[in-house]
This record gives sequence, structure tokens and C-alpha cells, in this order.
Amino acid sequence: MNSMQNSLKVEIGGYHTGNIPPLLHEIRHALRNLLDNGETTTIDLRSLPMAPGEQQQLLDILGKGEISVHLDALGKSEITESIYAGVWLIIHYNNNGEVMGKFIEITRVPAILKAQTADMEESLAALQMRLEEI
Amino acid sequence: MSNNKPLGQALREQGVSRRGFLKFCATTASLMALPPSMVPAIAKALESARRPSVIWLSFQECTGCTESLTRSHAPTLEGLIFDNISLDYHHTLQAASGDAAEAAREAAMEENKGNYLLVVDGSIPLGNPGYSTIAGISNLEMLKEVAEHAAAIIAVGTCAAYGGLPHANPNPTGAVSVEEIIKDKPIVNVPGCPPIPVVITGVLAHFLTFGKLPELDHLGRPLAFYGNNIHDRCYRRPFYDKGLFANTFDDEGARKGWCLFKLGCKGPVTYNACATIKWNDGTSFPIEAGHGCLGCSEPNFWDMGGFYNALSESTMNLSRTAAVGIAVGAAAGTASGLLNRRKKSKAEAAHETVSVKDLQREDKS
Amino acid sequence: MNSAEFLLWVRGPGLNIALVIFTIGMLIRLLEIFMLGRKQNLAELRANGVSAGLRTIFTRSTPADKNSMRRSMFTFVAGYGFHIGLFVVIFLLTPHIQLIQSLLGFGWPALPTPVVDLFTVIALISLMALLWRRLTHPVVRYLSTPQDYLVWAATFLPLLTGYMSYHHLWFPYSWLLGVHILSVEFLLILFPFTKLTHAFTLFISRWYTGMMAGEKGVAS
Amino acid sequence: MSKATLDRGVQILKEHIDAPTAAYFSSCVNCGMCADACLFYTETGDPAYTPINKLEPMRRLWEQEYTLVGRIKKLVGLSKPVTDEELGEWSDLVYHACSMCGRCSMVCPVGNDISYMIRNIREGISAAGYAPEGLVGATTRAVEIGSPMGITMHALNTQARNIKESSGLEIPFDREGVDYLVLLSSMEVINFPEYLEAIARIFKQAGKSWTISSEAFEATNSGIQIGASDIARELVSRVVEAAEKLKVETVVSPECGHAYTAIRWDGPNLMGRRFSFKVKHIIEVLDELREQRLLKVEGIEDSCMTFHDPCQLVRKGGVIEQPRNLLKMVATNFVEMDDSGVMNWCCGAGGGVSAIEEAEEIRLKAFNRKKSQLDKLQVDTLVTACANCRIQLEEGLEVNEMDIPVVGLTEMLADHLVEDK
Repeated sequence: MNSMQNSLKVEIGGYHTGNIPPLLHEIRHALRNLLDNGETTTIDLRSLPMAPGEQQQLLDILGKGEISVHLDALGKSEITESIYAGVWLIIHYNNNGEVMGKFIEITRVPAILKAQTADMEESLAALQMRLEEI
Repeated sequence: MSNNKPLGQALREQGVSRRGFLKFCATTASLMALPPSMVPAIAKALESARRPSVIWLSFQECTGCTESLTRSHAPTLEGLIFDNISLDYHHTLQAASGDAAEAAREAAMEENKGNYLLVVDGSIPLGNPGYSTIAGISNLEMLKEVAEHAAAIIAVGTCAAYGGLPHANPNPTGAVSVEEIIKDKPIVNVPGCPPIPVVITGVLAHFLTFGKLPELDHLGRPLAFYGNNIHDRCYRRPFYDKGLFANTFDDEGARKGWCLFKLGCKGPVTYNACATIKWNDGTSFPIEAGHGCLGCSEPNFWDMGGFYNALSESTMNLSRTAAVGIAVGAAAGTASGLLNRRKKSKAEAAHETVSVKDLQREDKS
Repeated sequence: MNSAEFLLWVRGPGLNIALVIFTIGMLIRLLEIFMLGRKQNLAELRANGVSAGLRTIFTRSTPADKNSMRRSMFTFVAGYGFHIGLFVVIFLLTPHIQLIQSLLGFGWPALPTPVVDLFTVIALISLMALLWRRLTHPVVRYLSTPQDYLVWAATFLPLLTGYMSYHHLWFPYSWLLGVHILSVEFLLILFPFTKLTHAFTLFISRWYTGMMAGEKGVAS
Repeated sequence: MSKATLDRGVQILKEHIDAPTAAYFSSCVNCGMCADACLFYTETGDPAYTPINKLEPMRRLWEQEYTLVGRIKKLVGLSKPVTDEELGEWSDLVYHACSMCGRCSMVCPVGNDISYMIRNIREGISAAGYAPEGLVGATTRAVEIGSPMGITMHALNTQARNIKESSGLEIPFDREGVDYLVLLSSMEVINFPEYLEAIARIFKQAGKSWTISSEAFEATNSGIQIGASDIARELVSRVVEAAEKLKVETVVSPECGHAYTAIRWDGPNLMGRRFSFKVKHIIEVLDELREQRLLKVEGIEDSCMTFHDPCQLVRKGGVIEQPRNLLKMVATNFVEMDDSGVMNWCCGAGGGVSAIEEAEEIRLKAFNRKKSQLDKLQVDTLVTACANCRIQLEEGLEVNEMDIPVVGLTEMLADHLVEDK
């Protein structure tokens, strides 16, 4: 795989759809909205056309912040706060490690990180059972 | 088949956590090209969704569509969807064969009468029923039979949706699309040669989630995936607008990734999600690989006047037409001109000198 | 007929039918004009009319003088807007050049599409202004025949449908593109049988007028 | 017995439709710009007077007879045939409301020479018997008496005698081999007898030999105005024969617009042969004399003057700079009118309009264009070089109570001639 990539000379510079600046603006507005009204925003990166290399450019701009979380439910998920507090990058993988979805979420804590009521109820029951066993 | 619990319950029983379910909903929304804000509604719908029975019929086709589907990231979320639909008949994929396979089909039809989903790939030959049969049953007959009690039909691939390659001029088998035969059922076309895998599963997911077909465009395609044309979403579009084109596949323009319009790219008339969803797990799509779009999700793409001729060129030889026009026009023009000259000389020959006496009418003076 | 079949028809048979009618019709018109002939001028000439004729072919594209321009300002502004716009759209848009190239075997560089788009808008606005004038100005209204309105519509439609196609307005693009091409075919078919012929014959008219005036020593 | 019928008119129109006409009709887009250039429209606001509209019967005839489409249209009844009534109706547009000034031909954006076609449609309308009475009368007199105003040699002889008595100048008749054969217009003979004397004085000073032919002194050509080439040819041939008989070098057209066009430009084409002599307008001759320093003037007019360009001289004849060169010899305060030169506005009476009684009203309305030009200038004197213009200008000025004298350029120069010692 690597040897093939090395033998092919592919120029990828110079492409741009021009989608990055408006996307960053959208993120900025969303952050403002979060601060003012407490509303969260999710952006689906798959719905935007990107030129080769452009998405990486975006991720580079967002960078890696203080928090990085790994989730394991129906495959892995990576949840990373960008260098901008409140701006999160969420990547869902399937069991084969293939990307299933890429989102930018502007929120205090991504919803998926919070313990879910149904799960907690189930856990409560399980804990109860465990206690009874003891 | 009797295992028909609501999806939420089924998933929980499989040990999928609520987090996992939410992740599933988020990626399903993305799959259906729905905005993330729809996730709660999707979660609610999926919670109570029941797995439908699906019958998949393959007619005049190359199995490319099925290949595409199976090349999607199974066993994955799509796989999960297939876990949650009951694929009761698919002669390429199912283990059963021969009479047993047909029996499974008939059983599924009987059990889910009026509720099952029919998926078709491949076109149907009308020329001679013998051109394509399954278990001795002609495609036409089988389609009519299965369609009769189907809740809805999904025509997967351009052959099923619009006739596709078998339909290409001169269409030796008399191939037609599903919608040309079945007129009284909701049909959704998922064209492409093949369609993007997640688009196939996305439509299935939509049916699974909401129990109905998505919103369609004028060609029966789900707007969520076919709402934009390739040209408008293409990352090379700025080059088109600037007038920068590749003129050959190995010139400077081609190397610099300029617009492929002049090399026959059919992007401007092609509606598909290639430019956004891309292929091979979002890796690339034909234009990104340096080749123009063939327009495979459009009817008659095979006859669009040559894959390498620009869209604005005629599909016929204009120069020859013009030459014929010039020859005929020159002859006809000369003939008409000669007639005019004769008429004029006649008028001149008939000329009688005008004298002052001729300047006033008899009746006036 | 679906949009693809329609598009296929207009790009193939439709365009060929239109082109053949156009070439035959225009050649008949031009030969009919030239073959009527003209008497030789026997008067002693002040100057050779040839250079004057050639000169007038170009100068008539500009106003005769300032006052004439002022008097016909509306027609000049709208006329220029329309004609320049139309010229740019027809001859400097990539897909059009590509079509011409497939017909003639050679092409030329195009303008960026947003620029062509702007000229389309200019042409459309100018055409609407000219229609308004045709409907309201006493002289133009008096002169106008049904053919004038027909030709107006036949010229307006390709511009409008082209604009709508480019911007994907209101209808599916494939239908729009098909209708756009069909409207051009309609224009081509009407061309030899209406005043649209002026696009060719005006050069003949200017030539004769310029030459005849030039022989008398008048710059026409 | 008159042979005038619709058929005859149509047949003659068919003869006159040529390649330029076909190109012109093919090119017209009904833009209406010719109306803005026509004083009969601008001064009346009547859209029927739009120049191109004056050709409608001929346009239809061309279409029906000389185009494939038109023939089909006629066959299926989509195109009405030209009728008698129509030609009668169009007579008013073509004769009363057109002075064939040719301004429309200058502005037409597709380059149509509309006045060229007016000249031709008049052929058909006159052959169909719909020429206005006044013009028919003038033409008849021109052919039968030798002058549209009925002037005979007798009147001219009397005038020559008067000149001889008052100034001692000999008016030479029928001399062979002279430099100039001088033609006169009836109008000059009647209204501006000073012209003849002026000519005599100028040529005498310049040392040029000249003569008047007793067989063809009339320069005007009603055949041209009415649009009857056969008659125009008859009238021109008289001059040509006289010029050839007297073996003159140059025929001099008087201060008259259409007379110049008739002999200089249409003459050879009517006769079907090139002339052995030259044809010049008196203004061209005078300007040549000026160049050769044979025109010696003294004294300067300091009143404010302007020059009215006769259409047939500028637009139709190419005589543009000459009158200005001459004027500047004797005038210091010369100002140009708006649109002067090739774009000058017609006086309103050219092309035979002055001979049509019924056209008096519209002719005086058309003068308003000239009036507004003059109002803007506020000149003391108006100079021109066409007797027909001059009469119209005088009449128009009088009707509008404007006190501006109108002067013929030749006479004005003659008034400034250096007296022979």
C-alpha cells in the first residue's frame, strides 16, 4: 500500500472548494449561540463537498485541545475537543475501524458522553442484582 | 420472520447500549443525508420501528449493484440495518437455491402480504420473455407477481430505474425499467452504475425509520441524495467558472486538476451524491481520480453522445449536417435567385416608357 | 419522454434539423439578395466606394453623431446592452464555444462564467426594456407586427432558459438545459424567415449604403 | 390616354427592386430610430411618418415577389397584395411627408438607405397614377414648356436684357467651346434674378468663358422628384445634348439641390452612359476659383451668419467644405448650426414637397425644426446655396415672424467682388 502511494505522484495542492471559511464562520456563530442561548449545534461533515486534502486542512485548523475521549459502543468513537473550547470533533467508527460519520459539535459536553437514562436504569437494576447476589 | 420486535427493543436485547443506539441514530441520519438536528426524531422513530420483510429481485443486471452493496462496510451499521430487515429473498446472496429459494419468496410474500418491500436491480426485457428468466419464470411475470402485494418498490441501479445499459441503443432485448411496468405502487429509483452503497442503505434506512419512502425528484430519486448535481458540488467547479479546462487527459490542465467539461464530463446534468459522499468509504470519486463523470445516475447515460464529447456538443455530426445544408441551400438559393431574375427581366421587358400623360389616372383627370 | 430522452433529442436530431433549416434558409435569403443585382454607377465618382463601404460596415455600429445618439438614447443603450450581452453569451461561454468547435473545428478562449452571467443579465434586462418600449413608444408600437413580438420571444427565451439552467431555477436542470437547447433551435429555425436575418444582412446593407455614399464623397 | 394603373405601378416597382433594396428590407428590425432622424416625424409626432413605414407597400411587394417565404405567404393568404387604395394612401406619406433629405439613411443602425428606396417607391406610385397633382403639373410643364414653372426662353431673354441695361454685362447664349454651360432653376429666374447677374460678374472677373443654352437652360428635374425615370431621362438628355452640342467642359448646376443630384449623380445612370463633360455645382466651381485665386473679394460682413446645408449638397452630393471656405472669405462672424454638415436638418420643402399645394401645412410644420435651430443661434443672416431651400426658409421665417434675411451664397460673394478697374 505504502509503496504504491510513493510511486504515484499526485498533485493535490491548489484545490479548494472554498468551503472552509464559511464553515469556520458557522462554527463561530454556533459558539456565540451556545454562549448566549445555551443552544448546541451539530455539523455533519459528510454533507459538505471537500476537495482532496481540504478536510485535513480543517482538522489542522481546529487542532487538538485538552480533552480526548474514546468511546466503545457499536465500534469505536473518538471525541476530541478542539483547541477552541466547546468545539468538538466526533468521529464514529464501525467494528472494522471504518469511518461511519464525522461531526463537529458545538456544545459544553457532547450528548453522547453523558450517561443515558436507559443505560443508567439498566445499570441500577444490574447493580441491585449484584448486591442481592452478595 | 416471526421475530418482529420493535428495533429499540431488539437492539437492547442484543446488548447495544443507549449510547450505541444514539451513535447508530447519528450515523443513520448522516446516512440518510438528514441534518443532525433530526437525530432525536430518528431515535424516536427507530425505537418503535419494526423490521420489514424485503424481497430482492435481480433481472437483466450485472450484479454490480449487489456487489456495491456488499462492498459497503459489512458487517457494520449497514449490516446492522440488514440485521433489522428481513432479507427473505435475494438469489445471489441467499443460501437456499432452486425450489427452496422460490418457496422462501412465496412464503415471505404470503406472510407479509401488502407490507413487504420489493427491491429490484436489473431491467426487464419485453422483447422476448425468454431473454431473462428465474426458475423458468420470466422477469416480467415475476415482477408483476411480486409487485402486486408489495408495500413499495426500490429500483436499485440505473437498469432497474431507467433501463440502463440493456436499454442502450439499439436495446436488443426491449429492456425497460420497473416504473414502466408497475404503475400502481410507490417506486423509488436509486440509480447509479452502481449506486453509492450508502445511498442504497440510506434509502432502506429511511424506509426502516419512517416506514415510508423519502421525498423524490422528478425522476423518482430521493432528493436527499440526488438533489444536487455533481457539477455544482464538484471541487473542480471553480476551474469551470474561471475557464480553466483540461483539453486532454495528459496536458497541464489535467495534471493541475482543472475542469473536465471539455473532456466530456457529464457532471452538469448528473444528479448524484458522488461529490459529497464519495466512494470507497469517502476516499474519492471519478472526477477526483481525473476522469469526467459519465452521468451514470441519469436515464440514457449510455447514449449521451459519447463519454468523451462535451455535453454541449451535438450527439450527431453537426459538420456533416451543415455541409448538407450548405449544398442544398446554395442550390435552392440559386434557383430562387434565378427565378427572381427572370421575373425582374420580364418586368423590365414589359416596360413601356412613362410619359407625362401617364402620370394621372383617367378617372381622376 | 423523460428529461434525458428529451435532452438527447434536442442535442441530436433537433439540433441537426434546426441547423439544416437555418443554413438552407439563410443561403436562400442571401442568394436571393445578391442575385437581384444592382446597376453599375456610371456617374463620375469622387472616391472609390469600396473603402467607404467597408468603413460603414463598422461605423454604423456607433451613433451617427452626438445629437442623434441623444435623440435615440433609449434605443442605443438598450440596443447595445442587448447586442453586446448576446454576443458575449453566444460566443464567449465555454459550452457554446465547445459546440461551435465541434461544428467548425476550431475554437477560442472563453470568458469566466460569472462574467458571462453578468452579460446575460444585461441582455435580459435590455430585452425587457426594448419590449416595454415596443409596447409603449408610439413609433415602435406603430411599426410593430406580430413577427416583432415573436422574434422578441424567440430571442428572449434562450437567454432566459440559459440563465435559469445556469442557476438551476425552478425546474430540474436537465429539463431546463433541454428547453434551452430547444429554444435555440426554435430561434435558428425562425432565423431565415424573420427579421432575425438582419444579423447577416446588415453587413450587406451597410456595405451598399456606405459604398453608394462614398462614391459621392459622403462618409455615411 | 393615360396608361396609369396599379399593375403598371407594381410592374415598375418590380423593375426597381434590386440587391440593396432586398438587403435593406431584410435588415430592418423596426427599431424606429429613423423616426428620430425625420423632421416630418419629429415636428408632427405622427408615427405614420416614420421613414421606413413610407415603404411598406414596396416591402410587401419585395417579400411577395422576390423571396421564397413571401411567395409562400402570399400563396396561403398570409400576406395581402398591394392595392390601388394603398398606393393612393401611401402617396401622401411618400410625397407630402418626405423631402428625400436622406437623414434617416444616415442614422439607420443596420445601414439601410431609406431615401434611396423612397426614390424608387415614387417610381411605382407615380406610374400607378398617384403622384400629387402639383408635381404632375410641374412635371408636365417641365416636359412640355421646358420649365416646371412654365418659364420660357422669352422670360430669360428679357432678364438678360435687363441685366445688360443695368450693369452692361453680356449674358452669353449658345456659345460653343466655353468653359462652363450654366444652368438655371426656374425659381432663380423668377425669384432671384440676382443670381444670373452674380454669375456673370464672377465669371467675368475670373476670366472664364461661359454660356447658357437656349435649348436647355433649366436645371431642375421634376422627373427625379416625382420619381419617373423615363421623364427624368428626357429632361436630363436635353442638358446633355446641349452640353455636347456646345462642346463645353463643365456643366454648372445652379444653387439648387435636386438639380445637382439629377445631373451630377443620376444623369449618367439615366442616360446609361458616362458623360464627356464634368458636372459641378456652382458652389464647387466657385470654390475652385477661390483655390485658383480667381475669386477676388473685398469687404467683410461682420453680422452673425450661419449656413443652411442643402441636403442634396451635403448628404447626397458630398459638397460640404466648399460653402464654408467661400463664406469665410467674406464673413468673420460665421457660426455653425447644430447638426450642420452631413447631418443637417432639411428645410422641409425638398424632394418636390414645395410643389405640392396640399403639403403646405406639413411643410410649414416641418420648418419648425429649422426654426428651433435658428432660435438657438440668433443670427443676423442665413446663407444657403439652394433656391428651393431659400424660398422655404423665407416663407417659414415670415410665417414665424422672424426677421432674418436669407441670402444665396453666390450672390453674397458677387456683392463682395473686387470691382474691375
